[in-house]
Amino acid sequence: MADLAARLGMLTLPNPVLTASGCAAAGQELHQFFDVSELGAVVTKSIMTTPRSGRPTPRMAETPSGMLNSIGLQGPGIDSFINNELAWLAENGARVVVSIAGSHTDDYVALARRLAGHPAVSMIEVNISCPNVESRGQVFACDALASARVIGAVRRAADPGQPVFAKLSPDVTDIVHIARACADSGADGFSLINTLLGMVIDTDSLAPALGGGTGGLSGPAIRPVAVRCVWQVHAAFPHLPILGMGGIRSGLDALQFILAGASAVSVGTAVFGDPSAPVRVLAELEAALDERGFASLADAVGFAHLDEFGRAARLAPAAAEAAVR
Amino acid sequence: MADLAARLGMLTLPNPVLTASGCAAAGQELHQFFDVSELGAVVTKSIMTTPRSGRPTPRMAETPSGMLNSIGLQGPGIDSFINNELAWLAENGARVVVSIAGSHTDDYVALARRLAGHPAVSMIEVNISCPNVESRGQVFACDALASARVIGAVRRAADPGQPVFAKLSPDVTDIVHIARACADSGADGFSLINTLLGMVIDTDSLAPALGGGTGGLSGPAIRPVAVRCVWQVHAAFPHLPILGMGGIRSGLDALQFILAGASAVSVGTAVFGDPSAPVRVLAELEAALDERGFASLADAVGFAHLDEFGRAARLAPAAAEAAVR
Amino acid sequence: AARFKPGHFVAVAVGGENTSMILRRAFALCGAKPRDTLAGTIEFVVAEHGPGTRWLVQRRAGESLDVVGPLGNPFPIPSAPTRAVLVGGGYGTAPLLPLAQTLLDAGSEVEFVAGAATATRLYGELAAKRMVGRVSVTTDDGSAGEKGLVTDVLAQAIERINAEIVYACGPMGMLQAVGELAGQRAIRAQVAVEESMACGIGVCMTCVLPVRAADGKSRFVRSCVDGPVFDALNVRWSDVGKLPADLLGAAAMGGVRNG
Amino acid sequence: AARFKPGHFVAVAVGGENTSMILRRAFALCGAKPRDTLAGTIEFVVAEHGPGTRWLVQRRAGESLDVVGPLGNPFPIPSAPTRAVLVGGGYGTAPLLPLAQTLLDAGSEVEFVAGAATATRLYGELAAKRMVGRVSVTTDDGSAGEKGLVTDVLAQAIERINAEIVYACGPMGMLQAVGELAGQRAIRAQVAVEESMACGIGVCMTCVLPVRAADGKSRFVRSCVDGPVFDALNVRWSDVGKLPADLLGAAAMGGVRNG
Ligand SMILES: Cc1cc2nc3c(=O)[nH]c(=O)nc-3n(C[C@H](O)[C@H](O)[C@H](O)COP(=O)(O)OP(=O)(O)OC[C@H]3O[C@@H](n4cnc5c(N)ncnc54)[C@H](O)[C@@H]3O)c2cc1C
Ligand SMILES: Cc1cc2nc3c(=O)[nH]c(=O)nc-3n(C[C@H](O)[C@H](O)[C@H](O)COP(=O)(O)OP(=O)(O)OC[C@H]3O[C@@H](n4cnc5c(N)ncnc54)[C@H](O)[C@@H]3O)c2cc1C
Ligand SMILES: Cc1cc2nc3c(=O)[nH]c(=O)nc-3n(C[C@H](O)[C@H](O)[C@H](O)COP(=O)(O)O)c2cc1C
Ligand SMILES: Cc1cc2nc3c(=O)[nH]c(=O)nc-3n(C[C@H](O)[C@H](O)[C@H](O)COP(=O)(O)O)c2cc1C
Ligand code: FES
Ligand code: FES
Repeated sequence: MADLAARLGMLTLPNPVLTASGCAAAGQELHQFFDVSELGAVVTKSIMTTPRSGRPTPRMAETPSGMLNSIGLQGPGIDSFINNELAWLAENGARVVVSIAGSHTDDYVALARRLAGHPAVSMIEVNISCPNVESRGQVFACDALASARVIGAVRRAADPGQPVFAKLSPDVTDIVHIARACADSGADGFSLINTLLGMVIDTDSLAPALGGGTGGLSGPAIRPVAVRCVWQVHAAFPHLPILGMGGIRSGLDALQFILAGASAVSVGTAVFGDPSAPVRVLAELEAALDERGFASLADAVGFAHLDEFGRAARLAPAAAEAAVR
Repeated sequence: MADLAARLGMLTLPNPVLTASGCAAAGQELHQFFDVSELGAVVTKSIMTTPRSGRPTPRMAETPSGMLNSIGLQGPGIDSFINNELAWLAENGARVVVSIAGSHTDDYVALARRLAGHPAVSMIEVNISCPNVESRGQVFACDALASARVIGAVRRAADPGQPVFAKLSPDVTDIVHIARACADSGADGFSLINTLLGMVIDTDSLAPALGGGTGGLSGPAIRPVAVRCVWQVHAAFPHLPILGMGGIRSGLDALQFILAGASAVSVGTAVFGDPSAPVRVLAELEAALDERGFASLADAVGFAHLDEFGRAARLAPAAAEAAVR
Repeated sequence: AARFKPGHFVAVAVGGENTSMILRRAFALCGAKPRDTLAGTIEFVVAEHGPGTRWLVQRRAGESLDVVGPLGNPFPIPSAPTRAVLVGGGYGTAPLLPLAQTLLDAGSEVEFVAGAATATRLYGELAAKRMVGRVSVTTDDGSAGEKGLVTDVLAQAIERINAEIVYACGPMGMLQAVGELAGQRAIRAQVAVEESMACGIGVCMTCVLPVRAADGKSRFVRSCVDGPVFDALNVRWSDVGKLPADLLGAAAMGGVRNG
Repeated sequence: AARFKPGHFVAVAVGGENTSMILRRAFALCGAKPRDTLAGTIEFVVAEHGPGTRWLVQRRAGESLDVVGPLGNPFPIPSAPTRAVLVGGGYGTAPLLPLAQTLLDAGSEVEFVAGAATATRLYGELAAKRMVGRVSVTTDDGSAGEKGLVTDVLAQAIERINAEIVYACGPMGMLQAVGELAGQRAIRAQVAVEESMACGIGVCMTCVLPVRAADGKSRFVRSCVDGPVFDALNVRWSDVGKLPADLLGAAAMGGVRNG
């Protein structure tokens, strides 16, 4: 049985499978399918300073092996979130990664401050795939400077005990360039990837299928892009932990991300097709690691980057342990 | 029966369905499944100045509703191409769009010169998703300046009678920005989109599945990204024609691209699953246009961008015509 | 299956292994027998619409389906016997059949109205007739029953039994019309809506409707877990698919890109 | 089906409507009857490997498959009777059965060698025995026939009939070994390779192998249309999966990103 402890910077989780922001609300609804405290952590829907209505419907369109969504960050606002959702998660013994979003750098700072010192908050994931009102609505994550500014400000404002992960968008020319800007300004790690911007035209109404026009593409369709992003960022910053996501539906899908350099994974859209996907993925991943002779999850992280010698070195202990058993 | 004539700048094709570069070789193999002269045009595999071996195998990996390829532009070089492939296409009455690729701006110029005045060449598609040796291998299409330089040079060198289309990569922060640079330097239109950079890790070998490491993601999985790119570029340059592609497998898929702003479409990966996909897509598209009361393909181009009034105006003639029939 | 009440729905996986259709399809339950000596069963009606429902109607008896449910809130049943009119559009009659039975068993008086675009789209009018005695049928094209909309005959149905409540399931347009007609007569209308759903269990926020709450404020609420049955009076029908400025949190909407 | 010759393969669509598996799967034909009074038939053998083959083995008789073929170049048949050894690894024996028949019909002398990792992976050794008389069987684990590799018994087989040619189909490693062994004895080996294929019809360039041509130059050639049958002598086995510097056009390889 491989040691599944997942290290995300200063944070260590009992296992590497988490939910994905916006795909599990705040865990409550999934609790009827499995005990949310069994997960590495619950990543909550991105929360903002004030309540938000979100976008008009239709908010989703199914696409080949994927889906588009244009929810528009509907949410109750940070106060209600802390009093209700976060309280419930704490009561139920779940580890929590709180995803925060804003339209000004100040919004992010305010959110980080409100979460500081909250015992139930294991980590902060900064969703910077939001339009930056200060620069004509350009998405923070598409601009290295804006990304750095937000991440730096959040890192300074946040509880030093809470790792701050920058969640990056794949819709950029050079994700390593954005990652570097975030790393230089204090990011403790990265969440990769957010959705790809996409669109579906309804061939009956002859207009865009989504109320919002464009939407975010997620699901197995985007997995190869996500694995590539994880690979590139891990190659550039081997010592910074990555929370990998994008189309993970099985333990072997998760293993691809781990081998490419992720230290843990989020299961998002797969939950819609199978509400207990996260716990299933965890069980399948554990079995897959054992079958391949990995003594620990840590040994598998970034394994696909190693040359023959590095591989031998890492697998040896596993073989040895296997022999002992 | 809608008028299917497709206008790509100074070029008018009898219908809007073409093959996609690299997915139909030079038409010869498909000719046993259908007459290649029935297509709007055959888009040939990107050709370079000299013969190229391409990348080591494995060169492909199937992914959910898509595939990765890392062919690496294997080809015979321009001389052999003109004497054999192009000659065969001319003999068989096919209209030809020649895709050219290079690693220096000069390569592209040399290729455009060689094709100038060749009667069988209807159009030149410039594949700028290639590493630019002059700037540390950065892909031309990911840099507005490099893209502009290549497109400008090709436009000047090419036969004035041959439209020059810039084929853009979706792997950029702002595709409209790249498109503008190409438009300003003389592009007659755009081919959208090339593949997305992706990766698959083989969970048995624990290493990247492709010989080339990363590969290009194509197929239905990327269709929503492609439709979004067509939408954005058409919105920014409504008067520049777009050859749309990315996961088109049916007439309704093609219609999505037309409604988003494409004047014609390329059918690529779908050919691998169904060798006669291009002619099937053409038949399905024609039926779809008729069912929706479009008198001509031109009326449908960019239709999804119109407001109610614009829509009424464009559909009116069709309705009228329908009444007459 | 034991927990089934009329108005519940199920989410069914379609396409089988390796399908490109990653989302479940929702169907209203029209019956369920808990396991006893025999295995439990559930019943729902599928109208072919697109690839997912096409796949479902191609299944043969004996094949197994991946079903999650029962989901959502059922139709509220008055404690005392009532006089109720049930209005179904197309396959919308499916969940109303077990509802009619429940009401009749409770000694309620029931009128049943079934409508559809055309005769072939009608469902369950015979079963309803057997159960209720009389069924008023309408079709847009007059190919069965009266030519017209269910709302054309709803008024008489209400008056016939001096109804206290209307239950409805069908297309949004019909539900709105039914709601307005009931509203004019100051009687309640409980309607089951159909919004496209990604998860069906309340985690994704795709299935929302603008609904007026007790506090007078309007919010986007999830039709999968807060519905699919709503009091027609509280649904802001004309704002469905829009973003009304007075909606809670509408002010905060800059154009956040997605997610 | 009429044009079928041993060595041809077919490309079969898998997964059905709305599948996420967009590429066809390739299978060597082991028989085909042209349409006469009865409809034509084709035969191929499927070994379960991953999702696509799993889907295929789950099909029931009477279901229809979407097949393209025959594709590729068949095994070359000498004009005069020959003495030939046929070597099959796993399901690789499938195309060799009709080949054996063709050779026997032409009055050739045939030796048949069938190998596999384990007994359950063996295919067609009985059919071969009936046809040819004697079959040498090997398995890596000794669960059937001799323990070892086909190449361990190939030498004797060749000597027994003083063979002029070897035909082989199976895993790359086996084909290379067979080729070398034949080469040492200065006899030709015609082998059918298995490279993963996206299109199967020659348009995508995914299925290439480094092959030496008559002009002495080596090129990446497509195994789907220029193969799958090659003269083992011309295949640069040890360079498969590599990019040998002397390959035509290797010099031109900057690291073009993709496509
Ligand atoms: C609560 C509820 C109860 C329903 N009950 C029934 C029933 O009893 N019988 C029945 O035949 N149908 C019912 N429907 C509608 C049914 O879910 C859709 O017809 C079905 O999802 C269409 O899938 P498709 O792949 O065939 O069509 P497509 O249009 O190809 O579906 C594409 C996507 O859009 C969604 N979608 C399309 N139409 C609808 C719709 N009308 N409502 C919700 N989502 C939609 C699908 O779920 C899918 O994700 C119900 C829907 C809801 C929300
Ligand atoms: C010319 C030729 C003849 C063949 N003849 C037979 C036969 O007679 N009987 C038989 O059982 N199998 C045969 N194969 C192998 C068969 O095509 C693969 O086992 C099958 O494609 C695996 O698909 P999958 O979805 O089950 O496995 P997966 O591994 O999930 O397939 C994923 C992708 O990889 C490709 N792939 C995987 N393994 C192979 C392989 N060994 N060769 C080529 N492509 C592969 C698939 O085509 C698919 O695109 C042949 C292959 C070729 C190229
Ligand atoms: C319906 C939906 C809502 C989402 N909401 C958010 C969000 O609020 N914040 C965020 O950072 N990502 C959000 N995402 C993106 C996911 O967290 C994840 O990054 C992406 O979907 C890729 O993973 P997946 O393919 O496993 O879903 C959302 C995705 C979906 C499908
Ligand atoms: C095997 C393969 C080879 C390709 N080769 C080229 C190429 O040489 N030049 C080019 O511009 N695009 C090339 N492409 C990209 C396609 O032309 C097309 O832009 C892309 O695949 C998206 O369309 P599709 O999803 O219909 O295939 C190739 C794609 C595939 C799958
Ligand atoms: S369908 Fe996901 S919240 Fe209702
Ligand atoms: S498989 Fe496409 S060229 Fe051989």
